[in-house]
Amino acid sequence: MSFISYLVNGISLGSVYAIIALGYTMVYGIAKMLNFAHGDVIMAGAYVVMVAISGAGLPPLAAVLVAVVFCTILGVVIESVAYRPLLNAASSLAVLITAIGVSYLLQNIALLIFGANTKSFSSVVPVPALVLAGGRLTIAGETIVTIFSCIVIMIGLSLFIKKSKAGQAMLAVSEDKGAAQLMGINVNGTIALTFAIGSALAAIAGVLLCSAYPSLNPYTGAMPGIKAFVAAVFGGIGSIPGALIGGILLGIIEIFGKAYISSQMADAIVFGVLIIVLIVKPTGILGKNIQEKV
Amino acid sequence: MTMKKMSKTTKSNMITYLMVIVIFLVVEILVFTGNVSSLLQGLLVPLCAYIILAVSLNLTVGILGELSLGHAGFMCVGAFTSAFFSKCTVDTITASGLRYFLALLIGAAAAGICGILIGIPVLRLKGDYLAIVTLAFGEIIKNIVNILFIGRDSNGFHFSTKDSLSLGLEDGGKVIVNGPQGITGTPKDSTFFIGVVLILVTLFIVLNLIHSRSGRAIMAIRDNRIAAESVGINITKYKLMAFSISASLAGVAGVIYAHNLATLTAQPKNFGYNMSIMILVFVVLGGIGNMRGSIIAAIILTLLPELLRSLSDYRMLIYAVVLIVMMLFNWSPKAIEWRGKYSSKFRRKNKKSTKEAA
Amino acid sequence: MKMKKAISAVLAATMAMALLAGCGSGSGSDSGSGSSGSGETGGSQEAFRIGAIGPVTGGAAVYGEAVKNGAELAVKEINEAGGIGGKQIEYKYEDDEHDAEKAVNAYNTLKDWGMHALLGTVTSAPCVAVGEVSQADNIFMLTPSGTAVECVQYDNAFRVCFSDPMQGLESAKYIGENGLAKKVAAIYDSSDVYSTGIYEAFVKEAENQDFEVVAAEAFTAESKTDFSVQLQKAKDAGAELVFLPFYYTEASLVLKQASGMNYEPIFFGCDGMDGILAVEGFDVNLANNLMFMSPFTPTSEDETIQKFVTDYQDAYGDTPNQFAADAYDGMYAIKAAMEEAGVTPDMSSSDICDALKDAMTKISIDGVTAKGLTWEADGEPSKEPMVVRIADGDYAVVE
Amino acid sequence: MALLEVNNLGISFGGLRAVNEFHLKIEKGRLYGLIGPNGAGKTTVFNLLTGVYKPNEGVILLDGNNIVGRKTIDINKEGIARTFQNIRLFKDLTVLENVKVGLHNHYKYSTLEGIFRLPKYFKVEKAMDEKAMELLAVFDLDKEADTLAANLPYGKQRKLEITRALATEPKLLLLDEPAAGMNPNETKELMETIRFVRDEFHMTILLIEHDMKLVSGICEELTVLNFGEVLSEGNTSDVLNDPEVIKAYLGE
Repeated sequence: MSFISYLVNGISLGSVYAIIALGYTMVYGIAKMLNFAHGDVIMAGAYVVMVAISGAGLPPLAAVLVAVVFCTILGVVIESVAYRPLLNAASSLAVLITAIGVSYLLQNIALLIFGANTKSFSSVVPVPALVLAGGRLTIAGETIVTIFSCIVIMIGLSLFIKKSKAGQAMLAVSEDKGAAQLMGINVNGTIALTFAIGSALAAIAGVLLCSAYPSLNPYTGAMPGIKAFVAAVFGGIGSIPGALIGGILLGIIEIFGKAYISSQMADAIVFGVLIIVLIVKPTGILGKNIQEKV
Repeated sequence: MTMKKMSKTTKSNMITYLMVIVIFLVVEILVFTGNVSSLLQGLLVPLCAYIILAVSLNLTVGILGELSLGHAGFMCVGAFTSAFFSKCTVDTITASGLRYFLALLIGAAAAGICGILIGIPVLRLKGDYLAIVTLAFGEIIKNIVNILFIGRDSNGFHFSTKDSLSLGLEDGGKVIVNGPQGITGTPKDSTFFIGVVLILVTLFIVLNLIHSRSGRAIMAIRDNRIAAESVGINITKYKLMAFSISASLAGVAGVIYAHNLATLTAQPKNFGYNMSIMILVFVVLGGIGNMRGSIIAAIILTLLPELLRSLSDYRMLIYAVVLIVMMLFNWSPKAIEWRGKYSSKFRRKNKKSTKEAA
Repeated sequence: MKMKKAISAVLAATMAMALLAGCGSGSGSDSGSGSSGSGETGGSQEAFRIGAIGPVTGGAAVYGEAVKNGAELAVKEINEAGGIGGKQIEYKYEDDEHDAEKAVNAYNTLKDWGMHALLGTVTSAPCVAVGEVSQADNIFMLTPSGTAVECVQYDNAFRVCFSDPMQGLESAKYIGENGLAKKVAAIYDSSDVYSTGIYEAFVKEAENQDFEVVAAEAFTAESKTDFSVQLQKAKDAGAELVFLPFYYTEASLVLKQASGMNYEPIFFGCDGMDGILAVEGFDVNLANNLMFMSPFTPTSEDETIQKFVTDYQDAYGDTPNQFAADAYDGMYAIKAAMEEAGVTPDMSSSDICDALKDAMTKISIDGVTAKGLTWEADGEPSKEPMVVRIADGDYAVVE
Repeated sequence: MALLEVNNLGISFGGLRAVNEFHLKIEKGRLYGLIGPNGAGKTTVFNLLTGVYKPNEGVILLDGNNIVGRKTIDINKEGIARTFQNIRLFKDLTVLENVKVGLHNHYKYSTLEGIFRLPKYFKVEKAMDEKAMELLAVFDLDKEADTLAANLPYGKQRKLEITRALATEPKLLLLDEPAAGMNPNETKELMETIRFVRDEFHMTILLIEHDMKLVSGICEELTVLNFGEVLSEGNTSDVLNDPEVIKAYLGE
């Protein structure tokens, strides 16, 4: 019984990683940059929801909508002010470092506005917990909603990229920026759109993260952000289904590692498995193997 | 032609050495005349460690061309092994200079060996995948150090990964490495002078390596791996060489760091990915592959938050803004173009004076 | 090449500015420190300079913030009541980001400022590092909340809070003597000094008590959102009581997750648990069944405490937690000791330190964390731990 | 004995047969051409010869030694050097340094000798500089020795790549479309250079080229590759007059 319970908990934790990883992988796939500030956009989204509910008295769904709008704007602003000038910089590391700067900036703005105190985030998920096996197994409503949203978002994104014109443009930009430009695709616009979508996803991820683990402070986004980054790489960064698989596997490994090997070594186990996977399959589980053309 | 070339790189290297020495002398004079605050004096030794970290990471990032996010992990290895050694031998080796020298060798060797062990599997990965694996290794090292308990009594050393009780020490036994509490009471052997000497040694190793046969091979791999292979360069050997030298120099920085503070703990702040990223910031801001730039960037970015202390609540905010602005200024193609225009105008105006100066 | 040069030039200019600024602040300070390095203060000062250090940015900022405010409140009151022996207090708080190295930087900043005595640091590892340098400088330090044993290893250092082993020991004793449970599980943060310190002492004392530790599970700073495994193991082992020696930030998540899995043991925490009810938006019903050892409860009917709580709320909008209370008492202890020793601001901080070392063992204060609080020469406070139980969403002292 | 003898060489990518039953025999000192329509598998043959790809079957004998399965760097040490279709220089190194990387396996001192600047470092570096400058002078690149490779004009980049390959002291030099992107004058100059290299360094050269003027001008023997298989081989004039070859080039 406890095995199944661990499995459920692993999936539940993993689904949160997965939904964050979706945003990571999306931005990476198109803009080819590791957006280290993604976790902090999540934190910002969660604060907006909290303020909208407890401050402005909005109903939860409206609050989530406000957060999505806010984060979308935030994402686009960050992209145009901090990242776009470095799009063609001599080294791709420049934009990585700038993203770190943005991450610090968001954390410290939140620290100034909301203070260091951890706030408890009241769940906005109205779905009740699923109780199975006579009460011995409970699946939280948040888990159900998170997994459901993950799958919906994943399918939605895949369809968007496959079917829509903007999605095709994204694909083109991700393959070859220069060629896309020659084809008359607005590269800057496409990248901005990618950030907008990625940040909107971050807002949703923030809400779900804080609903599942109801504690919010200016640093809430940092560690899940890194873990989700790991999950995205794990699944094959750039691959949308990969983010889902990577996230959930990471969650399960973390929980099983804690349960069956050592709770002290949980981090070492998670990262150890990551290393082994990457050594065996250097581009992650669903990553495309690209042979360099000679 | 060749001779001129030689002297050009030699000249550039000399400027770098000279810069370090001049900064050292200026600071020493200021300290001697009592013009340096205790804050700044306290910062001198950590600053040396950060400079060494930045220069050594630049070897991996700028010369080898691989992104590493686990540099703090090697620093951690160097710090803990050397602090362990010093703590154990503080009573037996009383000459602090000798003890420190041995600690340096041990820290550098341990970190270097770790670099080789980690490098063998990971250096076949590329780009961001390599970055994430180095990040993972850094975190693993930190995690392991946090659950490591080592004690010593008359029966010798005891190890545990659970807690200090399970070491089963007899009365009078001493816990040396105490899990998350780390190592307390490492002798405070690091001084600014030693730090500067070690910076010079680091520069000596890195700069001479770059301008040697092996360094050329490393840079050839960076510029074009396939072409390097086609002219018979052993990719694995030189990648590993650069990576492990970089790691062992990070270990040296760890030794300096560990012997400057009374407590050595492996927190996310000092040995986690945060620190690795911090060092990377030095490297990128100072110019990838530019050792002098790394030194200057490390100095500025270490001093900046401390000098902003008077702004209290706003200081980290301002630090973040300054970081973003400096990055945009230094790296954005538009900013570079603008600067180019401006500086050429400036140069034309001062043509005469520049000539005289030259 | 041109670009690199330009970058170097820009950087060099910034550096030059930075260095100048650094030197300027050094020479501008009226403390005359620097070359002597002993932190001697100038001759004609009218006020005592008391510094404090703790994190106000970074993950541990919440504790530093509380100490900052608690001490500030005390300073305000003392100054309004005429200061220390007629001299006002100047108070300055520096951030250490919960990092040993930054803490030493903060300490040096305060030393440059001409600090007479230090209230700090807030967290353990930085406290040990600062203890080392303050001992070398012979500057008096009183940590409000540095619980590690080594925090007060030198004779110039004292603390307001209980030490880690003391808390672990008292907790185990209390659980055993009151027969709260036969099977006990412990969850602790294996990457944290405070948590591990208490946990170890707890397990050691448990051997002497009439209960069994059936599960001991750890978590780390990198994975402190999900506690389902640790709770599941405790549940599977049949633990009737779960010992939680860590801070309320994580504890609130533990309680939420335990309720999610219908596990309702007694939860028993330490002083870090205090403040859990003040977490904004926290469902207080989750905390029924929570007990913890704390020197301080904001709901106590004691007059001093009530006044402190009201004033604190008026000034900062939050309910004070034990960090604020420790800092508040700490500031009063420094005042009492200074008055006992009869020091004056024109004395050097080293002389003040020598006088205070002695005076600390002679004073007794009625503070918000204890009545008749006294100190031993080893730096430890002597006070009775109090056990608080949360019932109906409020704190209640268990007699 | 032929310097290079290849028999029954084949490789598939996925289901696609890229090279099939390829064979080749080059005598020492010859100037040999490998031609064929785009996508015929010429570069794949080069990649098989240099160990970038491992063949599914076949034998490659260099001076009688089978080099199939050896690593690229070992094959280089055995004596095969190459240039690339899309130029692959060490962009951020100078022209001189590019050639010195080519000299890597022939002028040795240890890393420690390099770091500590022991006498051997100075001695070997000096010899390397002299040798590299000598090579550069052959290709008229000595004046640009201190230029970054990335800043060279296109034609000189091609030449530098050849110089670098020669610096590894190969027995067999593979040139992958050396005249690509060159104007007629540059091509003419290149032809002279290639011939000069063969005569001066007693080099055996195998080259891939589309420029028929160059091929007919300098190659003594040819192999024509079409859809991964040998279509025709032999003396240049014979091959170029082969109706099969003309058909393959001009289409039906």
